[in-house]
Amino acid sequence: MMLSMLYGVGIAFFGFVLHTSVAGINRKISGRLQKRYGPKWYQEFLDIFKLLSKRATSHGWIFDFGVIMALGGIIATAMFIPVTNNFLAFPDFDNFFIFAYLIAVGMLGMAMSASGSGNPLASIGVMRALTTMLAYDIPYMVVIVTIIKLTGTSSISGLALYQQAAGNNWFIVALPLGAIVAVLALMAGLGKKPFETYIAPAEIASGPLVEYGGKQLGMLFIMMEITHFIEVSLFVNLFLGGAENIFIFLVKYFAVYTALSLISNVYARFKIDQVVLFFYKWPLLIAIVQGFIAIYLGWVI
Amino acid sequence: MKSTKFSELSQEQVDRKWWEIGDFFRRNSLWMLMYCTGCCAIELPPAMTSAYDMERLGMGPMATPRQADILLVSGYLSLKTLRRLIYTYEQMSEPKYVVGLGSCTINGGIYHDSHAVINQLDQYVPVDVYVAGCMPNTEAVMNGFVDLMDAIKHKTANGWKKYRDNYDWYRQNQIASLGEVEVHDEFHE
Amino acid sequence: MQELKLFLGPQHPGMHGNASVHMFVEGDIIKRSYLLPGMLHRGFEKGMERHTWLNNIGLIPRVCVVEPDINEMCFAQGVETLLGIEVPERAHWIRMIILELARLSIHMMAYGGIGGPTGLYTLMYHAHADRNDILNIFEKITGHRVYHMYIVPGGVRKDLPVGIEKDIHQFLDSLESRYAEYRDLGIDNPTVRARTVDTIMLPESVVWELGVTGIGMRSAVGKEYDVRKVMPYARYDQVEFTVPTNTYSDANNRIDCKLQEILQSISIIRQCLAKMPEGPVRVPLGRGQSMRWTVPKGYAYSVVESSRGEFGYFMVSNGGTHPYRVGVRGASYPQGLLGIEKYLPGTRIDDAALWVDTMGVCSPEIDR
Amino acid sequence: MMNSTNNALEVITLVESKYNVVKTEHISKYQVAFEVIREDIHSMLNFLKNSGWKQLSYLSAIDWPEEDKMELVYIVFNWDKGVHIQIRSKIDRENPEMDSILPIFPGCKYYEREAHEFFGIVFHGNPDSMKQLILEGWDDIPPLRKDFDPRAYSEAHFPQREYTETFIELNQQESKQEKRAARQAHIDEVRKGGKK
Repeated sequence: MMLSMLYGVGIAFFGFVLHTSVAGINRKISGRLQKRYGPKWYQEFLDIFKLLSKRATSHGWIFDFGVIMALGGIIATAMFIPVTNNFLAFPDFDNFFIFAYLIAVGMLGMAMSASGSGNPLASIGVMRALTTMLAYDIPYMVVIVTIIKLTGTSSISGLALYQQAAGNNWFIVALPLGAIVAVLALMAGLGKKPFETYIAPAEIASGPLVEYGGKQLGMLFIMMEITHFIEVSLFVNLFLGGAENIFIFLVKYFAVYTALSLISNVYARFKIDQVVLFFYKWPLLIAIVQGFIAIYLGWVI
Repeated sequence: MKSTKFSELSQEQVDRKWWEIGDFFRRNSLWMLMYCTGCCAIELPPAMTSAYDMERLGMGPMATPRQADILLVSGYLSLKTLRRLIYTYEQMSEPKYVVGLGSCTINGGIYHDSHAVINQLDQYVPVDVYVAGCMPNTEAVMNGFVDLMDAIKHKTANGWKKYRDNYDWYRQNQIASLGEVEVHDEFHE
Repeated sequence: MQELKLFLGPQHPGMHGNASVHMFVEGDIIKRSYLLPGMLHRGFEKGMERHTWLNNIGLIPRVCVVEPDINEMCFAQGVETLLGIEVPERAHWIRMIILELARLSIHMMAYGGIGGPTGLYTLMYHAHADRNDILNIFEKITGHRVYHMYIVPGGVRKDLPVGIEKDIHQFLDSLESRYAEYRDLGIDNPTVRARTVDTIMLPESVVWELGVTGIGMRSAVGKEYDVRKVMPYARYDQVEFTVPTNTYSDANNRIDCKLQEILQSISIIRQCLAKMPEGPVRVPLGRGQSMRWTVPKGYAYSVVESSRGEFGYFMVSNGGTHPYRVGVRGASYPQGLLGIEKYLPGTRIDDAALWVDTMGVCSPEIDR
Repeated sequence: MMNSTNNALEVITLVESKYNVVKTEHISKYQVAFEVIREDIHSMLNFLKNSGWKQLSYLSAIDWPEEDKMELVYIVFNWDKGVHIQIRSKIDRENPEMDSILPIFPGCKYYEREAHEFFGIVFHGNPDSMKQLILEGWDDIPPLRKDFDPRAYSEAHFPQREYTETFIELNQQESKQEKRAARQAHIDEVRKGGKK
């Protein structure tokens, strides 16, 4: 058990290193897209370690405790991620619903801490983050439930194995409509551009992060990198057929994240009411249609 | 268990080593506060965007003072701005650095006889690097940042320590010029 | 619901320039709002009284930071009206080239500026990259990137350098070839349209109530109310151009007008380069030592069309070596102060930064 | 729009037929100035607004300490005719008061506030005109009055940078003081428009 725990923490650390590098490379790629040289690929590491080396102001114990809770919650979530078929800490506990619930612990920690800072912009940011989550989670859940209904399992590695066993029949091909919804939800989850309302520097000055500086901000950055790692690897496992070995995982991971950040570079930000309306209009409809034709009509490619 | 090998390093030396490691990260990832206090801020967009691309040095604009490392005083400071600037400076988390752009921060520049603009910035907040010119070219601005990185490397950029140690002196100057440093809310009924 | 107070500025990424919008919000809707100006107050009008007429050349470009040439032109025109002198023909054309290049520069900056509030940073980066080319051309002509001090009373400081026409043509061609791309990335982008269409309205009645000029006015009234057309200065009556107008002024249409003006400016510069005669570029304002030049008694109000509207200098001379009083009418004064107080309430906080941006509020010229 | 010279002349005949103008100036073909008595300003602005001068371009004041007067300037603009009209009126300097033109041009609100701040003119009928707008915690006479010296204020309030070398040593020499004083006197005289 102890060994598995260490293994899990190792996965979280792997996720942190992986996502920070990929995000750094992506900053460089978007730099090139914007006609400039771009930062060093390891700039994100420098940023995080610099933040950890700074002194920080505290706004009360809720503020500090929330950050630790957020980081702890997210590391606990990342421990269950199956990276490849063999590279996972708890083989029988990678149920999708574990992620759906555990990831909320981290988010709630952050929300608690941000509200504890007392800055109205932070509260608005938290409110917007929760609203956005509510908006994209419902269509996403419909798609996931469809997949679970089709396969009869809710284990992430089980789903990945199912796709591999079916001769690489990935769900992104088998359920194209559902995959569109999942991509949109993933973009919202990662805080990519059209759905970036809860960061929105020009409106609410980075939202929940407004009062953080120094160590707390560094920890939140680590937490956000691991969150992104969880979300992208869930997508890789659910829709791209998982990975047999670490190399395939890296390729898929990089491809997904880069594609999303390229898309987000040419879009402006929605308003919060537009985000909610958007998700409850088309993606929800598409997700229900997908569920209907996949489950009742059985039209799965 | 006591390790003889490491006990040779005193606590101070260990702190120093840690500080040097921290300095490496700090100088390679300088975040500056997006606060355009004066007209030299107009040369910042070229410095930040594609033409000179500040991000390749690891620098970037930040939304709030808590997250920022550099307070960029871009040009003249009217009294009204100075109140807010001091407020902002004190919010930033240490270590923090101040860069003064333009001749207005040095001696008042073209506004040396104006009734609303202060003449010498380092009476109120400590300044680590000055960039002269009215307004300084983008190259000069970038050079100023590189100078700041060197200063951090050689441990000479310690204005924030000065501010902490001589807080009373700075406070006294602020009060002498401003009368009242606190910002009052004009529209609050 | 409880009323909450939020600040947009002075230190806020959504605010351009050093000013503060105090907003009282309920939920997401702004209920009351005020602009707190004065953080860029330098006492210009007092400072100008303390410099001689020619010394003021160094001071005036600094009134409005983003658009210094307008101030130089305005001041020069006012002095020439008071003196009653006529500027050499070539100087008029050079002035027009400088003014239109400046208009291109500020429009590029403003168009890239909508990338800030909407989060479309790619647009901002591209627009600023092109604006930097204009600044380089300015550096070749005048020796400085931002504050040129080039248009002086009596003409321009110096003739254009040899071979600059080629650089300007090259830049104009490259900008024109990218125009469609800019449209695609910016105002035709579906997400930008979602933010700008049918929001941040400026109806015609409001235009007349506040006294909004420039693009805001033209996009609401639908007539060519442009100082360059209504009372042409320099040689604007000898070039052909149209002024983009609209009768429905939402944020998108205002940005659209701005983009079309870029095309018009390009065409004006090309015509200027073609029609420009040879000759002297400057006449002295008086005899003897330039610091003792006096200007006859009188009042003059000189107007120039800036990117935000009618930009005016009210100048009074008492016959001395110094201006007696110079008053600056900032083009964004009406919408910046009264507009924010009366018409920002009712919009959402998401739109506040975009409101300030598309209305063209420029804080240095409000504070002076 | 096409015939601005005629427009300006038209305006002059139009206004002079209706109002008792102290002084008329035809500054340029796009610009006319009228000096009127203070009581006429409201009705005149009202009349001009109804005749198409719908936009208040500028409102400010000029300080004339020698005459002991304060001069108010209103500039209105007609976009169709392309003529700026300056309306000027002198008021008392010691106790400058004026009725606000808020009912005619709502856009004057902040111009009047600014005129109050920089000249100390009181505008009756403008609700917020006494509040400070641009300056904060101002403790001297209104800064745009002629008897306010910004340099003295600046030297009294803000520390100056001290340089170890004096760069104006030549001017401090004993032998040159007399000449310098004479030159300064001349400069002061010219500045006031005394002689050329």
